[in-house]
Amino acid sequence: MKTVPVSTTINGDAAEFICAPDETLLDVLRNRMGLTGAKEGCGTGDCGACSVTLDGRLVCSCLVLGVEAEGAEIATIEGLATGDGLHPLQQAFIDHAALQCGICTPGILVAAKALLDKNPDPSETELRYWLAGNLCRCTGYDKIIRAVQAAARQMRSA
Amino acid sequence: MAFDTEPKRDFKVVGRRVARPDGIDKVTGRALYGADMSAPGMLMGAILRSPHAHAEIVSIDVTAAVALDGVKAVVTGADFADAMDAATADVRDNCLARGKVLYDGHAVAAVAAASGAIARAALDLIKVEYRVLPSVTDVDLAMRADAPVVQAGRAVEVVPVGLSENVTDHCEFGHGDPEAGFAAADLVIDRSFTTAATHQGYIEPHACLASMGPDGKADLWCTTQGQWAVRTACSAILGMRASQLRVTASEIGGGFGGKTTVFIEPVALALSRKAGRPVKIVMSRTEVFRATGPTVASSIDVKIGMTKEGRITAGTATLRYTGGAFPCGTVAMGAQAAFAAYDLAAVRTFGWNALTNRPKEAAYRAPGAPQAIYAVESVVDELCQKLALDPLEVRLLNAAREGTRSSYGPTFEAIGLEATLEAAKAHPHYAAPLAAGQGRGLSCGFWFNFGGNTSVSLTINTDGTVGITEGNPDIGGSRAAISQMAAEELGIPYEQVRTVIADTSSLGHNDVTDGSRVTFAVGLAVIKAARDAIAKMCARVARIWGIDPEAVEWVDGAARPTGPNAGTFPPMTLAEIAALSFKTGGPIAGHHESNADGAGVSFGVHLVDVEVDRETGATKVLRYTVFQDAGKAVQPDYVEGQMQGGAVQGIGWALNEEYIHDAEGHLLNPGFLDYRVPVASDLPPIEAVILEIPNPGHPYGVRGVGETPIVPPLAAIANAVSRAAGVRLTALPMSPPRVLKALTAQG
Amino acid sequence: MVAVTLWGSLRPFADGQTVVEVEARTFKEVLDRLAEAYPGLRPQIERGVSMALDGKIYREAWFAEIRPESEVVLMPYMTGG
Amino acid sequence: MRYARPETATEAVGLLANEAGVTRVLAGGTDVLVQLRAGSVTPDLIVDIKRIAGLRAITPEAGGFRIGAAVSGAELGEHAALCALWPGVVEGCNLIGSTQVQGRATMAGNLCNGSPAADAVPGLVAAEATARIEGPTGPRECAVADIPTGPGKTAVQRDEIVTSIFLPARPARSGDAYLRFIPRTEMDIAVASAAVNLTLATDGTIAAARVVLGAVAPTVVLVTEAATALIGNRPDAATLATLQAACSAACNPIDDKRGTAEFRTQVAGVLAKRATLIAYARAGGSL
Repeated sequence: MKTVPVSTTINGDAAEFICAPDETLLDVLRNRMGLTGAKEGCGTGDCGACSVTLDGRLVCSCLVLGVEAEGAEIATIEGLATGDGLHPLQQAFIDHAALQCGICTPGILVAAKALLDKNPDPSETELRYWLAGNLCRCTGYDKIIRAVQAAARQMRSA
Repeated sequence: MAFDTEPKRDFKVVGRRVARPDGIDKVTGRALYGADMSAPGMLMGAILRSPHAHAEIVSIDVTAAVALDGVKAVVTGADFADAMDAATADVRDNCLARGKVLYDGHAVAAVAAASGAIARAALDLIKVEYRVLPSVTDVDLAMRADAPVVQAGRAVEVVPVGLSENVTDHCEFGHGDPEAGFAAADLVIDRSFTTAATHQGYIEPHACLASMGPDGKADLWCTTQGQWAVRTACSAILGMRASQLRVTASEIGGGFGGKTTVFIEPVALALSRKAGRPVKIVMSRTEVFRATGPTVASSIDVKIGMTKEGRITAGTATLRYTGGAFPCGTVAMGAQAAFAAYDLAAVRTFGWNALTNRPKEAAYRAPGAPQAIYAVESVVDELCQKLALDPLEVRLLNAAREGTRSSYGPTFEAIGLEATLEAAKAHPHYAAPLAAGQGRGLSCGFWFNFGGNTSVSLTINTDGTVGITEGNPDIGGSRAAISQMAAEELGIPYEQVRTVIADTSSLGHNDVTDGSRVTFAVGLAVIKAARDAIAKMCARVARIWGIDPEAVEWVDGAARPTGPNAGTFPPMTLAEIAALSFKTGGPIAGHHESNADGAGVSFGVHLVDVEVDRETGATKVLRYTVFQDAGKAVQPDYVEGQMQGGAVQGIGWALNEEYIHDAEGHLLNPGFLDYRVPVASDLPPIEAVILEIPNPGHPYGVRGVGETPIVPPLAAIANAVSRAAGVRLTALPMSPPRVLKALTAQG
Repeated sequence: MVAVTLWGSLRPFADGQTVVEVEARTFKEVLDRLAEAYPGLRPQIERGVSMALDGKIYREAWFAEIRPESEVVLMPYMTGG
Repeated sequence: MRYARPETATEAVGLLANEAGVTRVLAGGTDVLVQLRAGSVTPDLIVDIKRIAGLRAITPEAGGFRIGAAVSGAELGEHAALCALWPGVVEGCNLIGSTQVQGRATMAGNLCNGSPAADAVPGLVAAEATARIEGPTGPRECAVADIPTGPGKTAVQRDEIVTSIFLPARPARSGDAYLRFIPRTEMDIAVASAAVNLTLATDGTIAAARVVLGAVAPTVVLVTEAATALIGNRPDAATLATLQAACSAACNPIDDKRGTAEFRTQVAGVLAKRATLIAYARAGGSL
């Protein structure tokens, strides 16, 4: 299969890659760009572990072709912390024990950030529905919800 | 090692909600899981799987696949060793079939190629000729004399002759005279139940990277609950010496028992051996559902007698489990656990395992117990309903306690069931008002908890920090708890301890992360390793001070003189001793190796409120509270997390999760779309109430926590649905079509 | 002598008894004496048995010490998840 | 497989027409990429229509809205005027998949995928929406109701693409609603669904109605008997009972892993009844 060159921006930096036309953005990120923070839990958009934002829109990177990223801005978990400082969501996940095995954590953090960017004060119900596409099998979601709420409070008061 | 009763411990580090050491790696995407590793020259592996539930493999022709450009190796079951014990041979034959395929998705052959796409294309070129055989997936049908035989000659000697050859195991437990007990009852209820096979549903698919050189030395990176178990299985299956295989456990993205065995690891090693290059295999989600272990499916009969005052006079249960296409002993644990919560004069349980054309069972959180206890707790609840008794009072009246002869034989030591029930009774949840159409359910749960083989090494670094090397993959924050216990024992701050998880060449054997064993057994070993290091440090200080080692004691992270003849010396801190270690005899370390026992059984009680939509059969969980005796909670956040997570897995099992097969044995729902694990919006907050009844078998009183919480939700929700909707469902999951059908039949 | 309680399905291999008496001071001696006295139990012992000693479950501890008054219950070897 | 990103509809149609092999049109990709992954299709050509001018726009037209075929569910949900005019249509689209899927999935894609359980389609049919289809001979208009022809099959030819969907203006005192049944609260495919579109007379009785069921037959079902039951009445208990019975009678479902035929038949009527009450309230009616 003939590969295609793609120019894009990943976490604010210009990035170029080549990929096969049927290669997903998730595979490109993980296998070509060395960004293994996005995880493949299903490959069919059912688990959310591969969540990234594409031009500011939350998507499953397993449901995006790498070639579709031409000219787009992509943000992944690797870009969430700035310099030596964790994002408030990241800190809240540690402080509130919102992860056990941690495999779903990158996707949930990316998804939660997308929500708080749009709605700084979501209700618990809004939060639970927003995150319904991010499966977590360890926590029962409770501490995840508490952590996002705590981060949202902190971000509102900052 | 017994609980430290004197002096009464005032914990400084244990019990604190510390930050986990792997937290930053896991919130930044830096942590490396099974699929995140790569190697120079790496090939990608892919596995060909059976489209049939049961078939003889007449021939496998790999010629065309081998000839495809980019294909570097093709293997089949013939590439594995022949001689090994029966249990390992079953694991081997599950990794690549021999002679017959036994379930839809059973691996048949594998390819390593320059890319995943080439490997997958090569699979299409492998020609397998099958002779399709009749199949059976239902446990009751499989036990019938005329059922298709999945494997012949696999029954152990305790199985009576004359049954279907699918019946591989039988067990019986209990004491007393149940018939006399039933005769003394005011009401006897006899019900039959079924539970569907459910999958652990870890979000990380199985993944590994194997590299074997021409000298036969190999390295394997994989996501597993136990790297030594992987080494033992793989070295036997590959015919290697264990010393030649080093297994490194990646960070693990969930396991729940499902990663206590191997599926792809021997295949990757065989491919690497043949290709002479590293080979990576990553399962797809479909492969995870089709070919890795779900739990058993079951069919259970329970009969219980009760007096009108609520005393249980006798209980019996017959459990028929299927662990899939290979012999499985899980039913013995179900049969022992079924009535564990009760103090009974007469109890008898019978267990049967039957082979079916389903994937080989893998352990799933408290294996065997949820199904059995679901059936028993449903019947206890129905007795309470019919006799108009409070279900919590009835549990208290009949609760097993210290001195009770357990349903599985031994007499209980100090256990926390009564305290847990009392906590539930006193909690506002139990008295909260319910609206019309809502119901409250209750169930007890139980798990044995295990210890097991454990090796720990603890090094005192020259700067006064401490390194711990342990061998159990950390699924839920155990590195934090281990570091806390080391810091507690040594009397130093938590932040000065770093715990890492070793590969199989760096430490003695460690059993898999299972049986709720890690915080208990590794904790016990780390405490002993710390005491070993403390003894060595005290001996060094005694030499420095010129006094007897017995005249030096360890208090708050420092050696102090003690006793009448010790003299007066200022305390020497761990850091001071460490800094002098090269001058005083060399590096200081402590270690401990043992097969730990005394884990201490665990009980939990769950309360749940549900609302049933009478027009659609949908059940909504409104409120959920978990009460559990955790022993000493080392890091309470992660204890609560186990309780919450286990409860939600149980909720999924109760309401929606199931393996669905068609008449030919094909799995119809091998994906997260139709295998429906709970999502965030399905759930209310899960409140976790920890009770700390010290385990007499651990110096800090730690008890296993992780498995018990999956046990009660099945019956708790069934009981709540029964009270909300007025219909008693006896089949799991209680999916909306089943609930609506029951409501419609009720009229 | 130590009274060892067997689980029900082992009864046919121990002359119909669920409690058998053996001369033993350790778990290993219990297993050895049982296998000698009741050869039918040998396959199960080889597959693996645990022992509850005064209520505490030992999975593989050969040298666990047993006193004559100890409560000894044989259990199948068990694993968790 | 080749990937093409045409900039005009004509170019897209040309690419499709000139490809002898298997083609797939890519909008949000939430179905196409799943099919690729499963190996159920191996296209020779993928035509990405997202860069075609106008296809990502929601444009007011004749009192209604024209929605480009590449507009995502999330974009629909963020369009206040569209949500105010056709809340039931938008809620159907917004039920497709997760937040992540909403960031990509399109109404037109949901329609062209041909699933009997498509969440967007019952609302569109209830709304009498039309699709504009670009083909080798230029654009044509087609009622959305006429597009699904069976499971996985549509009236859109292999050298055609849907470029937009038109939601018409609606009279005063109108309201629509969509409900589906799924076992969980999110992330499932509809087991049964119902869309109801109502216009009320000034006295609060129902003057016009369309009732459409999903996931209970090879294609969505327009239940005229259910509409007849509503017209001239308020949604009182007796009227709703007639509607519910008419809906259940119109079902021709299958048993599958997601639900039994019996369950679908029963629940479709319940959903139609409940959706009617929501649509009625949205139209300003009160019981």
